[in-house]
Amino acid sequence: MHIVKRIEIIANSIELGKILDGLDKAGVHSHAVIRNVAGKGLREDLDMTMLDNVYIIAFCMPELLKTVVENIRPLLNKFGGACYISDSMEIRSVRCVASL
Amino acid sequence: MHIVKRIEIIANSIELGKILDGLDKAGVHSHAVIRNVAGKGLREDLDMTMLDNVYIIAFCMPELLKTVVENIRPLLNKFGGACYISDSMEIRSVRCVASL
Amino acid sequence: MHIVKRIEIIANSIELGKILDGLDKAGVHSHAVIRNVAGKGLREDLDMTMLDNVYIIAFCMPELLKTVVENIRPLLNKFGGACYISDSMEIRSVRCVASL
Amino acid sequence: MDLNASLIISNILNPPVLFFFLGMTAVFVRSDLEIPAPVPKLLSLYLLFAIGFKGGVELIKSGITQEVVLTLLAAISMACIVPIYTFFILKLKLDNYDAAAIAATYGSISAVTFITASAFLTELGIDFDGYMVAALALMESPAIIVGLILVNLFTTDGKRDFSWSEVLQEAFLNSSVFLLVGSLLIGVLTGEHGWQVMEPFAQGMFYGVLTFFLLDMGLVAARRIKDLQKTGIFLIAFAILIPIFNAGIGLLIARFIGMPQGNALLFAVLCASASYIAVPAAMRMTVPEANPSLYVSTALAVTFPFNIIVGIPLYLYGIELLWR
Amino acid sequence: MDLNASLIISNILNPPVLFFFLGMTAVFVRSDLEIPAPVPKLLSLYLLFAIGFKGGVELIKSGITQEVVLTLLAAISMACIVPIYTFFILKLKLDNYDAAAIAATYGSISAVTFITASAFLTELGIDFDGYMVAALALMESPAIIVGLILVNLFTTDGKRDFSWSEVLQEAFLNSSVFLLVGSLLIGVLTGEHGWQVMEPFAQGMFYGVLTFFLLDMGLVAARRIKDLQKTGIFLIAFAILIPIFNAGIGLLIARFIGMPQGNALLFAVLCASASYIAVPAAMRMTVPEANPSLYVSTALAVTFPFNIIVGIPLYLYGIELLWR
Amino acid sequence: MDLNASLIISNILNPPVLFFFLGMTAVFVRSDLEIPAPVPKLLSLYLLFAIGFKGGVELIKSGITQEVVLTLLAAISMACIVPIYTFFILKLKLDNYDAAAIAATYGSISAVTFITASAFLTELGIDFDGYMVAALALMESPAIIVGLILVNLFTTDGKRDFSWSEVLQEAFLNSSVFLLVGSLLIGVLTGEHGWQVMEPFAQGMFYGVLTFFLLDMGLVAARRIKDLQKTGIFLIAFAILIPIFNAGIGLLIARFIGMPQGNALLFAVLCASASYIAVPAAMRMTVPEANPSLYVSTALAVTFPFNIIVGIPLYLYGIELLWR
Ligand SMILES: Nc1ncnc2c1ncn2[C@@H]1O[C@H](COP(=O)(O)O)[C@@H](O)[C@H]1O
Ligand SMILES: Nc1ncnc2c1ncn2[C@@H]1O[C@H](COP(=O)(O)O)[C@@H](O)[C@H]1O
Ligand SMILES: Nc1ncnc2c1ncn2[C@@H]1O[C@H](COP(=O)(O)O)[C@@H](O)[C@H]1O
Ligand code: NA
Ligand code: NA
Ligand code: NA
Repeated sequence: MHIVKRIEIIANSIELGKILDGLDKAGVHSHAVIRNVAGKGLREDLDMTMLDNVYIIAFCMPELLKTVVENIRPLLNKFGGACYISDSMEIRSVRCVASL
Repeated sequence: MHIVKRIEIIANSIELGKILDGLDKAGVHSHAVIRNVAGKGLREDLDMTMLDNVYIIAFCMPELLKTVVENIRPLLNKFGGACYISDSMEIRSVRCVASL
Repeated sequence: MHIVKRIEIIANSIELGKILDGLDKAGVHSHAVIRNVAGKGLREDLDMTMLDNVYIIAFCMPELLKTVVENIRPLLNKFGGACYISDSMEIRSVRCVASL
Repeated sequence: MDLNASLIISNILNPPVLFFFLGMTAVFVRSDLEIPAPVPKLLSLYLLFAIGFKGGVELIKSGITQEVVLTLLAAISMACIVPIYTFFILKLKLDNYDAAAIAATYGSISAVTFITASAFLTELGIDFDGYMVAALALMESPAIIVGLILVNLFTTDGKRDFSWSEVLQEAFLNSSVFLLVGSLLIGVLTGEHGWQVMEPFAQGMFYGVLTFFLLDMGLVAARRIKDLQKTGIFLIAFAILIPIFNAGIGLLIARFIGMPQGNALLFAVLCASASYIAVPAAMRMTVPEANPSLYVSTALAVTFPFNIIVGIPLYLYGIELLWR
Repeated sequence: MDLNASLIISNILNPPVLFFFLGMTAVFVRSDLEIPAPVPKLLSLYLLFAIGFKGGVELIKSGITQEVVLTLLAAISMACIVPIYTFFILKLKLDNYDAAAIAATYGSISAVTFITASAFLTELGIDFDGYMVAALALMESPAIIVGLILVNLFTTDGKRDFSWSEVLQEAFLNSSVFLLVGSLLIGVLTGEHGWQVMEPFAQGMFYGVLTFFLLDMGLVAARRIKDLQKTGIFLIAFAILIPIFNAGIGLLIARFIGMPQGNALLFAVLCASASYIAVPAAMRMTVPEANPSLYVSTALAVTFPFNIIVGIPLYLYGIELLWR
Repeated sequence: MDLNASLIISNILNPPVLFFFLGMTAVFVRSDLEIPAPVPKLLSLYLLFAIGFKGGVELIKSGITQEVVLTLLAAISMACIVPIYTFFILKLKLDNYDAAAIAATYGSISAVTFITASAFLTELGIDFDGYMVAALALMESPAIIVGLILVNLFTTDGKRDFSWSEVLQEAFLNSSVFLLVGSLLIGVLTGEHGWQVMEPFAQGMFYGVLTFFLLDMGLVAARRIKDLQKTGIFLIAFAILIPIFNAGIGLLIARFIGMPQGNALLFAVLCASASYIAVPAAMRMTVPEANPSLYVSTALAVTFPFNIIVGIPLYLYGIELLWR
């Protein structure tokens, strides 16, 4: 077990590609994406039946955080969207069928 | 960056409207909703193929928390459902296309 | 309100049944499952249009954590997948229609 | 009984029923087959739309005759009476809360059972009238109200002050009833003309969608079967015998008011079937003391398969005896 | 006006329009009816595919005549001119940002309105040509560009240095335009032969899918109606009058270049309709100063229902007067 | 070769193949077109159901003749032999784990390629038999077992003690095989009678659903293409040449046992195609040492498009030469 940061991003699905590129460039190569997320933000929103949000979760090393934020923040300014950071712990697992 | 509370609610989709109203009245105007969530709770559950759960995430100022809990708790008593609170940090973003 | 641990597991949907069994055996009887999660992990992945990931969330008593990790870790080794632990607080709710 | 067996076999050898078995088999052999959410919801919306719309088109063709009025009255009566006598049967073994919730479940109906029966009739070439869909719609909600009245009469916990307006809303405006009635009305308004353009969609797809939906129902029902261990033998017997009993009463009423055979079968199926969606949702809200696993599992894992596989042909056999 | 009223009624008594009402009603009576995501997206992909493919097949049959070229030129012209004069009308009451964004919205088109109009024509037995789909595709994007040029001309905030390549990408390669144009081209390439194998899917399902989609649009539009309080009476009047005005101009042009009646109706509907998907997405990106609730709510909760219910038959009535 | 080129063109000008291109194009021009999950899964369930059910109906019509038995034996043999010789070819450049996993992938089949070939035959008016679906089902799983045996024979890491029961479960009860075989059996049980009611759904929609599914496959395959940089030229050449080689052997066997031309094409396509769903899932579980990006990318981004676009008409050309 060791400490990681959880990055949660909620954004319009049109931005998805760019956000994932941004994470990748910042050194965060793993992520999970949940689609078809409905939502309501600070700004009056487009209709979410048509243009749905995505919820992106990525766990990363704490030291990558600064670069991530620098890469993601300008993207969120465009269509709106929100980014949150919290603490978590990773259960390291080494793939090994034999141990099953 | 500043500190916010993450509110996570898992509840039956029939309750969704009332929960969002409850959040709104407590001053939490932004949220994200993931639908089609399967689950199993403490109580024996209805079949989730038919009556699916929703997973609601809302990040809010710490000072709103008390009102939120007061508004949400009675709703969860009805159909069942669960509510969890944790700490998080918000990456403030001001929308501004020019900075792209 | 009392303290619980949030367990987040992202794994291939083929593993879902076994992971839920593992949680159950460790004493975690409640969970929520989000399907159709796309993702990219450390390993080169199968195409996620075909074999999608699931995102499992379970909140449990801190004392159950050790057993959970022992039960889940070997499963994740098989198809890949990730498990993260963080802190949260539960809003206890006792079901009671009369109080509505 | 010979005829009966051949009816059962001809029912079982229908694609929808066989795919229901296939779904159950998938669970038993632990295949990873599944119909991903929200597809089952979409299929059920389609089925409600198709059956409602077609019913409306046919209702406007036949008009509102005395026969129609009598049938609908019979439907409402059964929806109110079934939960009452079922409640007293159940009280023999269960507490008031569980008895009332299960009684409401069996007083209401299962639209999918109705739809499967109508597909069975279509295949056998037996006619039935569009207004039976109106009967279906009318029988879904009353049992919820009756169930609640029973709880209020037979329990004395005073503080049960839920809002009736909310309950009525859930009972009469839940999405199934709303879509069914709405489609029926639109069918009435657009008539034959509207039917022509919708036919390839509302009729051509119908059988196939039903087949896929029953595949999913097979998966769902089979997953519920392990819950039956907890329900006990009394409830399992109840879940098989009460549909036969209710169908029998339904058939006698149908014979009495002179329904044609096709309508009589659908009416019997409505009486025999139990709700596993609308009523459980309402009961969970209003009678939280009752144990959902009792009413959902019996309705879904026993009564539904029983009706689909044995019940429908059995009731048709009953009709052949009674209408002779 | 007699004919007009009867046209409106025959339009309203169509299943798609009635299901649109049913969707709105569901929201007003607070039923929990909903079409689960991502089904509406799937339905809209299907509709774009079906209309594009059929248009392509018919385009290759008719060939590219002078009539076709004239129609497409008229389409592009209207897509460029409408946002300009609309902008100046809107500037009377709104700031430059909001005016430009709304102008772009009304300069573009709503594919669903077009599709509903084409279903209406099919039902009345009035012919229209496949190349009208090409007009639809051509009219979606130019207004975005015109809107941005207007913002750049009339505001002086210097730092608006967004990337034009990204804007053009959003305008011409968004999924609606891409699928529509792609299906059209494939229709052209495969012609009658491809149509035969696709017909049961692309034609048979069409009406039914449109009906389901409009049910969802009814739900969506009704949820938007409460936003109208914030938009004010000026914008609501605008959202009803400008479509009539635009349709009128469209009809005059259509008459002038000698379009057949069916095509003229579709052209008028294209001029009258407003975009609530592609343009809002582009505007939110490029003119973030504008308030999305203004342009989305008027287009979706006023103009769209107005066109679907009153507009389409009204414009057809106009054609009957003008083409006499 | 003239005929061959015209066959390729007539194949390419089919809507399904063109929509496959459209999907690839969408990725290359960076359009945001996508088929939202879980729609592709639903489409593939439908295709498996439709092909299985139709195959069963036709199997019961033709009966189990010597021809059927010979064909199925040929199918099983090829499914066992292909991975063996493919393994030794691959060992020239790759380690034992990767070689075995890729060999298993190419020993198994791609149902979508088969379905596309059957649509191509239908369009050309060339008959084929329903029992070819049984061959499809039989060829999916053996390669998984053969691949594992190869790993066990050629690697000596002792501790590979995975559970065979789980492997067999994955191999023979995964959802594709289960639904295909189940639908086939139900087709056999319900026969012509069941077919009549299902036809508008199982046949009428077939071509359209295939088209939509191939649109999605185009999106998926194109996204995989960038992975090919890592696979290297050896594997890319392998992914094109081995299908041709396997199809050639398949055709010789087909000629030898006297299959009719339609069946021979389907058999060749089964031999030539590679699995990108079932086998990769099983290999990832049992041979985790192998690199999934090698076997998924070659099968999905090279062999699948090659077969869909060039392979199918090429093998048909081969048949025209051999069957002369
Ligand atoms: N505080 C929040 N909590 C949860 N979701 C949020 C929050 N703020 C924004 N979102 C989500 O992010 C999307 C875009 O937000 P916005 O940019 O504020 O319009 C919204 O539709 C919400 O789904
Ligand atoms: N401890 C938990 N962890 C994750 N999800 C939960 C938990 N408790 C309840 N849920 C979710 O909330 C729904 C309703 O819970 P319940 O009221 O306990 O029946 C369940 O179906 C679960 O999806
Ligand atoms: N650090 C991470 N953050 C978010 N999701 C992850 C992370 N690592 C793995 N995943 C998810 O877990 C799945 C399997 O991961 P892996 O075993 O690394 O291939 C991936 O497809 C991702 O969706
Ligand atoms: Na009943
Ligand atoms: Na317009
Ligand atoms: Na093969």
